[in-house]
Amino acid sequence: CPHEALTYVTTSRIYNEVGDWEDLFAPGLAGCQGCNTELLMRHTLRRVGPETVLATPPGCVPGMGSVGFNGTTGTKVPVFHPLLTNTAAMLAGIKRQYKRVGRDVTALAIAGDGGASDVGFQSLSGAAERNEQILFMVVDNEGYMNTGMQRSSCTPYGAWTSTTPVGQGSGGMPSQGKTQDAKNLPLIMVNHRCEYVATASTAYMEDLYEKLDKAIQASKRGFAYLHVYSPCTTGWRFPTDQNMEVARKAVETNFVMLWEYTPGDGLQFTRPVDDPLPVTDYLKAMGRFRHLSPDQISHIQSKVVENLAFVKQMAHRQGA
Amino acid sequence: MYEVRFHGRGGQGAVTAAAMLAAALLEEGKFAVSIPSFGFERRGAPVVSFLRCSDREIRQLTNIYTPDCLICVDPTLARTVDIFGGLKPGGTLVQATNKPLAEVALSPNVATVGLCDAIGIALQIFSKPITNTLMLGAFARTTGVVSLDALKRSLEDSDFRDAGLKQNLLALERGYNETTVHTIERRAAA
Amino acid sequence: MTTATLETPNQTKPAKQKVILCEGNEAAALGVALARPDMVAVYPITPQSSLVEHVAKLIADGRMDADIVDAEGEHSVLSVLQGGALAGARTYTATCGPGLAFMFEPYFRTSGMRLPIVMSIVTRDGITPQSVWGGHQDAMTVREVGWVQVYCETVQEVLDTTIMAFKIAEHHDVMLPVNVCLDGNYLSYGTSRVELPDQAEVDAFMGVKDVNWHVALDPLRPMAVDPLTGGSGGKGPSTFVRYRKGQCKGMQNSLRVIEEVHAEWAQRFGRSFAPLVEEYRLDGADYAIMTLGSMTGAAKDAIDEARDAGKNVGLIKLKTFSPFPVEALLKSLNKIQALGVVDRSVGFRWNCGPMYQETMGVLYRLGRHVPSMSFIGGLAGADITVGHFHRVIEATEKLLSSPSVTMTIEPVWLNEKD
Amino acid sequence: MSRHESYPLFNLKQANVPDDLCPVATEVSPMLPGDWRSMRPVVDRDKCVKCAVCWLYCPVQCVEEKPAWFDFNLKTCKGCGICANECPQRAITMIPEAT
Repeated sequence: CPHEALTYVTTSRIYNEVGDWEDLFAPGLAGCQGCNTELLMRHTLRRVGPETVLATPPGCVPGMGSVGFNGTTGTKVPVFHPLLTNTAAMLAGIKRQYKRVGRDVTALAIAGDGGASDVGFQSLSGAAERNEQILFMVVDNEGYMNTGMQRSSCTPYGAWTSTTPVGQGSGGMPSQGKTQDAKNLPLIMVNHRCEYVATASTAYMEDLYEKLDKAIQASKRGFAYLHVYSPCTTGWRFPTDQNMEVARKAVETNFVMLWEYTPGDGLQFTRPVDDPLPVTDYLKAMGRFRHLSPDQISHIQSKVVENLAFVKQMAHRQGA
Repeated sequence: MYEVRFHGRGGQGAVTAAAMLAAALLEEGKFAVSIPSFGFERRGAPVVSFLRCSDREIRQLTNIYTPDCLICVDPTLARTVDIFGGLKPGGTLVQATNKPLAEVALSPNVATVGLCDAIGIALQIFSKPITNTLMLGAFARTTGVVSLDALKRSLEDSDFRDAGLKQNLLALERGYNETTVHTIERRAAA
Repeated sequence: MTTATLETPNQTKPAKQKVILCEGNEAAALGVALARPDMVAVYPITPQSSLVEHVAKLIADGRMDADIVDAEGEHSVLSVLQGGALAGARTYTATCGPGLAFMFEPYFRTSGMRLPIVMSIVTRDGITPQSVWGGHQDAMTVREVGWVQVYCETVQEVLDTTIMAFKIAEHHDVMLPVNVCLDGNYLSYGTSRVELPDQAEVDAFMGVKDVNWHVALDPLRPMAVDPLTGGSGGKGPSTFVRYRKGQCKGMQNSLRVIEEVHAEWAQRFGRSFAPLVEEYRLDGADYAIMTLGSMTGAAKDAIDEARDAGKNVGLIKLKTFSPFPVEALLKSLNKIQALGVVDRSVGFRWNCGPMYQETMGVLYRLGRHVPSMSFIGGLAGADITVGHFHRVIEATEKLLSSPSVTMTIEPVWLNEKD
Repeated sequence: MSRHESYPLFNLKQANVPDDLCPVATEVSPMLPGDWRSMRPVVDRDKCVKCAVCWLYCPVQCVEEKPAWFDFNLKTCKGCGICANECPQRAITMIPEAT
């Protein structure tokens, strides 16, 4: 399997470089068993390092105790709870003051998709427009998982959530999960012409690490945005040990595409999938799509094709 | 306390004129407060602003309802707006107009009138009907409440968006020199 | 606006004060510049806009060295400043009405985080009936969130108080955000003569800046800021109470600090303002009217005229509204037999003015019966004139002969028939 | 690149900061979620080639390097089983805690 061979080489390289760097989160955080977000946080902060101020708006990230509880903290660098709505603005204030006094401090956000794409979008967009020197990472688990799996604008079509439940409905119109497609936040950020925008997945760690490095550098010049797909074992309903499998399947079916954008080089795929698996391979890996009708599945498949064509077009145009 | 109400149209600088007059009064060691009216003062719409001056500190931050003097920087305004409302008996009108006194609308409370062809002069100086500094000159000539010198110094410290200081100083001076002052004789109404 | 380098008459005070003419909003901006903030964030809203325009121009002209953040809304304006303050910046902004409402979420938070941010509220009525004009409804609506709120009477007081606000906010016994409230329209656009303090003397007054000694987001001092606190188990309840009590202590401490800072200001700059409660011709008065903000000037003129007409009336003005200056107000209320309170906003729950409602609590502390009335005027840009105050004085005087009246059932609406 | 060293957390008492000002936390959480586990990873030391895949994907980062194999800090391991699922050598087995 080509994937495993790749992993073997990659892993050693990452481990040799950063394996003995300090994990800057407390050894114990209250993330769910098999939490992809916890995995992502630990790698990210290890890489970004201690000269960092970390913002974690309400969601799973502080929910698992990274900002702590009644006097104890889960993070060894300065960390805070912004509001769900103002993460980018608060970080901008912090970064600007350190810049004013001549100190090199990384302003890092690890935010959920709800706090970035919904109620926090205004401050995110404003900070991106002003090109604030921030590294803004969105952990996209496609819903408000911390508060009980409610839908967000990043929840995909057809998905069960606690506010888009499955039921028999009325008038012969059954309730079959979310009825709208997901908002494509990373593409919206591309249209802010940020210094750096990329999508990533924890199943592709070498890709993620490369993008982290580029984002850290870009955040010294302006706004850097990283959108990381983060399967949620609890909210998406799959066994805890399947997390990387689900993340991998998302990419192998083109449900999730891995690309990066800079104003100079435009948009480019970093892990193109030439021979994608059918999207059903991804959908059947979890319980939140179990109820889908054939029509819904074909809608999702057609959206995958459409999204791919759209991003390819952007890659073609901007790369040209 | 001496109270002045400015009448103009949005864009003619009635609010700025009140502030410049306040500054000139300040130059002369007096106390002055100016307050604009609050609304949607778009270009062309009728606007008012207020000025109080006194030899001692002014405490009231309110509009003016019974002015001693009206300064009307636009010749057509009196047709649409009751500019005379609340004018004190024996009051003063300083009016931009090219008409003779007999053709100027007055109220029974007007005792002194200063007339200045502000539009005509402004077109010569600015090629635009900007009349506010001209009418400050007319006010000084008509009332003597402020000196021409103090107004000049006030202008020198102002920011002008539409014209230069030199033009405004000329306008001020011509406003002062080319204003005719009339006293209305009325029999006491028994 | 216009400057004149005149010597000020009749003042014994340090030299080097320039006399200028400016509107209230410009006075606030000049005060901010003299206080040397590191960061200001701005978003325009009527009638505050000219204030932030003046700030922007002062920075553009190099007369003020601050980082200006043109944020995309008031919510982010205050959020940027929170970040700035946590990194050690002295910070400032201004807003009003709908902007303050939109800002409420971070506004609520600022006091709990003990961030000494200074924010002018160029007070505005609202939000519906839709209004762009002055009134205290916005500032009154947020009075229970733990900000110190002071109201100014004159353009000069706006300038001086804006500088003092930073010193009050940053006092170690206070560490709370401060609102300097200036009435939209009459004070924000009212142009008047002010004395501009000298920068070096303001620097000496302000002392050393240290705004994040108590909480910081700084890799050299790692800590978690605002972790989840409370709940019903373990240390939760006691921990939460500790912080809430700390906030209340800071509020109460601010009463003393406001007085101290005003006293120091008077001593250094020769201008004194009553820090908490001002009495005007109250000694020997049988009854009094009570005011807040820029309406007070006309009220004082009305009092003078009433006194000349033989009426035994005085005036009480609040400068500090939050925390409510209970002890200072008790002293003033002790001198009178009847009270009329004029509010520029509405207290919906009690059907009276909010200041009246708060004052009734203090009247109870007097231990004797003082009949009182609530007057509401000046809503949405309406004027409160000397004539209105004569009506207030007459109605309050009648309370002297109606001791059975306890409190207002229905307020008197001053502009109802204007 | 050298190893990162983080600064020690701030000490409020030493800095004379009253404990009733801003809510802050200055001690690292002592929580150890090892007792959440119902299944425990066990390494076959002969099969382990130290490829570090388990380390890469372990959400709690409880994988520790030993002289010739990788092992787990059971004080923090939550027992999710990702390591066992991802190990290319199939060197990790999840076994019930009770045994």
